[in-house]
Amino acid sequence: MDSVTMDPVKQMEKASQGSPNHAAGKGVIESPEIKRGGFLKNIFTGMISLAKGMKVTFHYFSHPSTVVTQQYPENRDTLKMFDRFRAHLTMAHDEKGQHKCSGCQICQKACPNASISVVNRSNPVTGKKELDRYVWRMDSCTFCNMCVQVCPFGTLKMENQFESSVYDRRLLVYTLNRYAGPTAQVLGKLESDEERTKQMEPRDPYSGPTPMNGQAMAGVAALGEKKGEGESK
Amino acid sequence: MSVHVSTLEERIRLQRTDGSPLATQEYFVNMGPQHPSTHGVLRLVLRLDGETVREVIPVLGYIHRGIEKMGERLGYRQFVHLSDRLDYLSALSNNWAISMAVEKAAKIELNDRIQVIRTIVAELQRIQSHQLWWGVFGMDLGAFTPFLYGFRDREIITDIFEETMGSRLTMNYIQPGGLMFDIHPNFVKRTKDFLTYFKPKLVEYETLLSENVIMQERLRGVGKVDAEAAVSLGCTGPVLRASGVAHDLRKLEPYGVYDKVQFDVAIGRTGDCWDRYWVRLEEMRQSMAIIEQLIDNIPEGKHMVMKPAAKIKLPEGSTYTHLETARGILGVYIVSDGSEEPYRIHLRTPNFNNLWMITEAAKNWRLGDLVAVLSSLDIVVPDIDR
Amino acid sequence: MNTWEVTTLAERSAEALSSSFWGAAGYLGLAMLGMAGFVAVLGMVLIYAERKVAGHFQCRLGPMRVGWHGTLQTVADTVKLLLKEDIVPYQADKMLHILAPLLMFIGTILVLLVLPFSPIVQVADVNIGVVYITAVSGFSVLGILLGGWSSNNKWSLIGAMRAGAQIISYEVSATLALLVVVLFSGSLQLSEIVRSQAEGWWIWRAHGVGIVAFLIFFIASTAEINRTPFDMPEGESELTAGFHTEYSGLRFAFFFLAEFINMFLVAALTSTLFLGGWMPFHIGGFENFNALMDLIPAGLWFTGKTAFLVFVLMWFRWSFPRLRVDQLMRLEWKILLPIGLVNLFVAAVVVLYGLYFFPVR
Amino acid sequence: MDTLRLLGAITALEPRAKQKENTDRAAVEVPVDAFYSLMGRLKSDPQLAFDMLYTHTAVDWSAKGEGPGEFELVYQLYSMTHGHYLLVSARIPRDNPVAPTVSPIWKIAEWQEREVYDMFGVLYENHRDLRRLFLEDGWNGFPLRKDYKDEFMLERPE
Repeated sequence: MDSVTMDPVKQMEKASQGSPNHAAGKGVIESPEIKRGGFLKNIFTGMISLAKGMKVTFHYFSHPSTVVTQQYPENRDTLKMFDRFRAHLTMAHDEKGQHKCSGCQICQKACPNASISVVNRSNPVTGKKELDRYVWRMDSCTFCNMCVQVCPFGTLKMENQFESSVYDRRLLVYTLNRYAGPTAQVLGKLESDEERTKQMEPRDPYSGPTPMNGQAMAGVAALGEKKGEGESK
Repeated sequence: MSVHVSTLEERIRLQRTDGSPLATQEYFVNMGPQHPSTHGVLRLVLRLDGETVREVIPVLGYIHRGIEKMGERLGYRQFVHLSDRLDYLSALSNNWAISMAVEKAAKIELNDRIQVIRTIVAELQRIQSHQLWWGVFGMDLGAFTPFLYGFRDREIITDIFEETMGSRLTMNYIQPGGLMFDIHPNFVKRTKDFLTYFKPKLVEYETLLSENVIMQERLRGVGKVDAEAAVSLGCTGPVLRASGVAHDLRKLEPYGVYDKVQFDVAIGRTGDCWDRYWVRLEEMRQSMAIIEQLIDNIPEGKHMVMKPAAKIKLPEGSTYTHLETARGILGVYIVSDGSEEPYRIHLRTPNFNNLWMITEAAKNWRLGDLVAVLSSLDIVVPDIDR
Repeated sequence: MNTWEVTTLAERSAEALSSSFWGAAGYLGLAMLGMAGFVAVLGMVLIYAERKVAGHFQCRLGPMRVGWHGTLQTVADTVKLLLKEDIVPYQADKMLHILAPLLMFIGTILVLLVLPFSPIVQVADVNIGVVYITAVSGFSVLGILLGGWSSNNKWSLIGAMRAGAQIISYEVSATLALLVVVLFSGSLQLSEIVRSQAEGWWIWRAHGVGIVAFLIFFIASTAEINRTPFDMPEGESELTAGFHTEYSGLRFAFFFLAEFINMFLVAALTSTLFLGGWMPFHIGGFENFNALMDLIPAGLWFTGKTAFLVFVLMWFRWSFPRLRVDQLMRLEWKILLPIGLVNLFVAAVVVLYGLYFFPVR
Repeated sequence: MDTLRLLGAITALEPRAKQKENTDRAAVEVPVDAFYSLMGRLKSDPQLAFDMLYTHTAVDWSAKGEGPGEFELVYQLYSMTHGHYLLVSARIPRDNPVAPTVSPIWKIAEWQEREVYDMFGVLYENHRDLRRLFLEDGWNGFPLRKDYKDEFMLERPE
C-alpha cells in the first residue's frame, strides 16, 4: 500500500483471491499485440484481409435463404406476436359481457404517468359505489404493465394487438369497460337477466369524460377542440 | 465573491492565429444535434484547423427529460420504468440497478432463481448492446453492411426478450423484489439456440471488420487515452478497461451470481480505438461463456418474493449502489426521508462520464478519427441527458 | 466474318465529323442527346441494381413494392425527385450552385462519346481517345468543387476540398496504369486498343505487368469516382453527405446520376483497356477456340465484362469501411505511385523485347 | 482499508470532518472551508489514493426544516489502487451557494459540477468553464431545487 500506481492485474488478483473459481487464471485477458511486416508483405496481407471480408459478404449474396426481411403488411396472416407482448390494455369481459372491476383505483395510483383514470359513480338502484368509466390514455401510456400487475381482481390484460395507429391523437383515449355497473360477482347474485341488464348501462370505447368531446379529464387538460368534433369519427 | 458564469457564445469566440501570410484560420463547425454519427441528439461544437480537430465542445440537453426530478414524485417501483429510458440498450441492467439499490436499502432478500435469471438476462442484454454497437461502429467507419448484420443477430435476442418480458426495448422487467414475469418455457431453448447460432457469427464479425486492413489502419493508435487520464476523466466500463485498467464490478464487487461463474475481464494494452473495439468483442465472448454456465442450472423458486402491490419504504438516510451495465457503471444515489418516494434520486450514468473522454481523445486527430473515437465510446444520448 | 457490317456507326461518325463543321456539330449534338437518354435509362438500371445487390449482400431483399420485385422503384424515385422542391440555400452562390451538377453530368456524357461499345457502336472514334478521356474526366472534379464551394456550407466545403485533393492525386496513378496499355498497344485510339487485344487481353498477356496495371487502374478509378472505400467527399457518417448536402430535387438527381454513370464508365474503361472491351476471349494461335468465342456477339462481351466490374465495385462498397483522408493520400503517393512507376518501367522492357505471350510482331 | 480505519485516517487529515449518519458506505461531512484542501489530500495521500470521482451531485434540503435551507454537495470517491469508497459531503447555504471546484483534482468534476450548477445553481469558484450543461444559457431558475416551478410542469393528479 505504499505506491499510488495503478496495477490493474494486481487488483484483479486480489479480487480473485476471495473466490475459489478464479484461482485458475488471473481473470484478465489482454488484447492481442500488433503484428507489422515489411512494405510488400503489408500490402499482400492487407489485400488478403480485404478478400476475406469480401468472401463473407459474398456468402450472403449467394445464399438467398439467409434473407431475414419480413414483408410486413403482406405477411399479416402468418405474423404471430408473442403472447406476452404488450401493445394494448384491455379489460377482460366474460361471455356474459361482465367484468370484475370494482373501481378500486389501485391501478390508477400505480400508474407512473397518469394514463389511467377510473371514474366511479353510485349505482342508481342500490346506491353502492361502482365503476362508471375506465379511461385509458394510450397516448401517454408506456406499457410498463404496472396496472396489470397490481390489479387484485385480475381484470386487466395486455393484448398483443399492436396495430393501433390512428390519424387523430384523440382516438387514443379509450374507455375500456363496456358497461357502467357492478362487477360480475355482484351481478351474479341478482336473480334475473332482466335485472342484470337494467343495472348495466352500456359504454363504448370513445365516450365519456375524455378530451374527445371537449371536456377536461381530471388532471389532464383538454386538447382545445370544438365540442362534438371528435364524435363524427 | 462573484463567480463568473459563461455562455456558449462566449466560449465559441473565433480564435485567429498570427497574421503571417501562411497562417491558417481555425473555424468552428456544429456537428449535430442532427448528425448521422452522433447517434441521437448530441451536439459537438468543433474547432477545426482544416481537417484537424483542435477542440471538441459537447453541447448537451437536447433530450433532457428531468428524470431525477420526476423520480422525486414517483414511488420506487414506478421509478424503475423510467430507468428503461436512460440507456435504452441496457434497460435490464438499469432496472436491476434501481431494484438492487431499493432491495439493499429495504433489506429485501431474494432467492437464487431471481438472481440467476437476472444475471442471464443482463448478460444477454450486454451481448445485444454490443452487437448493436458493432454494427453502428462499422457504419460510422463507412461500412454499411455490418450495421445490418449486427441488427440481424440482435433481433434474435430481442425476440427472446419479447417472449419472456412482453416488450422489446423498454422492458421494465427487473423490479424491486423480483421479476415481473417468470421466464417463458421456451426461454432456455431459445437462448441455447442463440448461443450456437452466434458463435460462428462472431468469427464472421472478426473476418469482416476486425481483420480488415482498412479497419486496422483506422483504429490502431487512434484516440489513445492512458489509464491515469481515463480514471481521472471518470470513464468506466469497456472504455476504462481498454485503457488497461481491469475494473469490472462483476469481478470486484460481485452482485447477482457473478461470483459463482468463471469469466475473464478483457482489457486493452494502449487505450486506443482498436482496444475499445476489441474489448467489446471479447466481452461478447465472455458473456456467452457466463450464460452457458448458468442456462442449464436455473434453480427452482418464485419469481417475486413480495406482492407486486406492496408499498416499499426505505429507511431514512442515503444509499449508493452501482453495477456494471454494457457501457460502464450505473450508480444510483438515493436520499430517503423515510417515505414512499425518494427525497432525492441521482443517477450516475456511464455515458455521461464516458462522453468527456472525447475532449481528450479526439484532440489533434482528423475529423474521421473523431467519428471513430466517438463511436468507440459507444454513446447513448438519453443516458447522458437523463 | 462481319459481312453485315456495311457501314458502322463509327464509320458514319468519321464521315460526319470530317464532312463539314455543321455536319460535325449536328452529329455530335444528336449523339449527345442520344447519350443523355441512354444515360438516364442506364442510371435507373444501375441504381436499381445497386439497391438490389446491396440488399442481398445485407440479408435483405431490397426494393420489393413498386412493380415486380421493385423494378419500377427507380422510376418512382425519379418522379419523386422531379416533383421535389428545388432549394437553393440562402446566401449560396446561385449561379455556381446551379452550374455544378450540370458540369458533373456533362463530364460523364463527354467520356461516354468515345467509348467503343462494340465494333459498330461508337459515337466518335477519336485518335487520341485516351488523352481525351483523361482530360474530360476532370470535369467531374470541377463540378464537385463548385458544388461544395457554392453551397456556403462548411461540411460541403470540406467534402469538396477532400474531393479535389483525392481526384487529382489518383489521376496520376490512373494515368500511369493507362500508359502501360498505351505502350502495349502502341495507340491512343480506343478502338485500336481493343483491336490490339485480338491475340489475348492485356491483363494476362504481359507476365503480370497487366494485372498490376489493372489493379492500380481499378483502385485509382474507384477513388476518382468517390466510391467506398474512398468515399471521403461524401463521407455520410462524417460530413453528412459532403458536397451535395445542400442539393435537393432535380439537381441532386444530376449528382446522383453522374455518380452511377461514373461507376459504369470506370467499369467500361477498365474492361476496354485491360479486358479487351468488346473483344471476345481469344488465345493467340488457337483458331478454332477463337472462332467459337466469336459466336457470342461483341456487344454482349462488352456488356458482360462491364457488368461484372460494376458488380465488383458494388461488392467493394458493401464490404469495406472507409479510409481516412491522410491514409488515402498515403495509399496514393506512397504505395500506388511507386508501384505504378516500377510497373511502367517493366512494361517498357516487356514491349522493347516483345516478351508477351503470343507476340504479334 | 475498512470503514473504521478509513474514517480514522481522514479525521487525522482533517479533524473537523465528522462521520455522516445513515449511510451504507463510509461517509464524512466536512465544513466547506476545509473542503478543498482535504479533497486534494484524499487524492495525493498514498494511503487513501482516491483517484476516481464516481459522481458528484447535490441535495436541496430546503423542503426539510426552516429558513432558506442548505445544499448538500455529495462526492462519491473511489480508489482504484485500494478499492475503497468514501462519500464526502459539504453543506453550503442556499442563499449564497458558493463552493470551491475540485476539477483540478479530478478532470471529470468539471462537467459534473456544471451539471450541479445547471440543476441547483451552485457556483463553483475558479471553475474553468462554468456554464449551463443541459439547459439553454438563458434559462430561468434551477430545476432540481425543491421550489422550482415552470409552466411546463404537470402536476400529478391525486
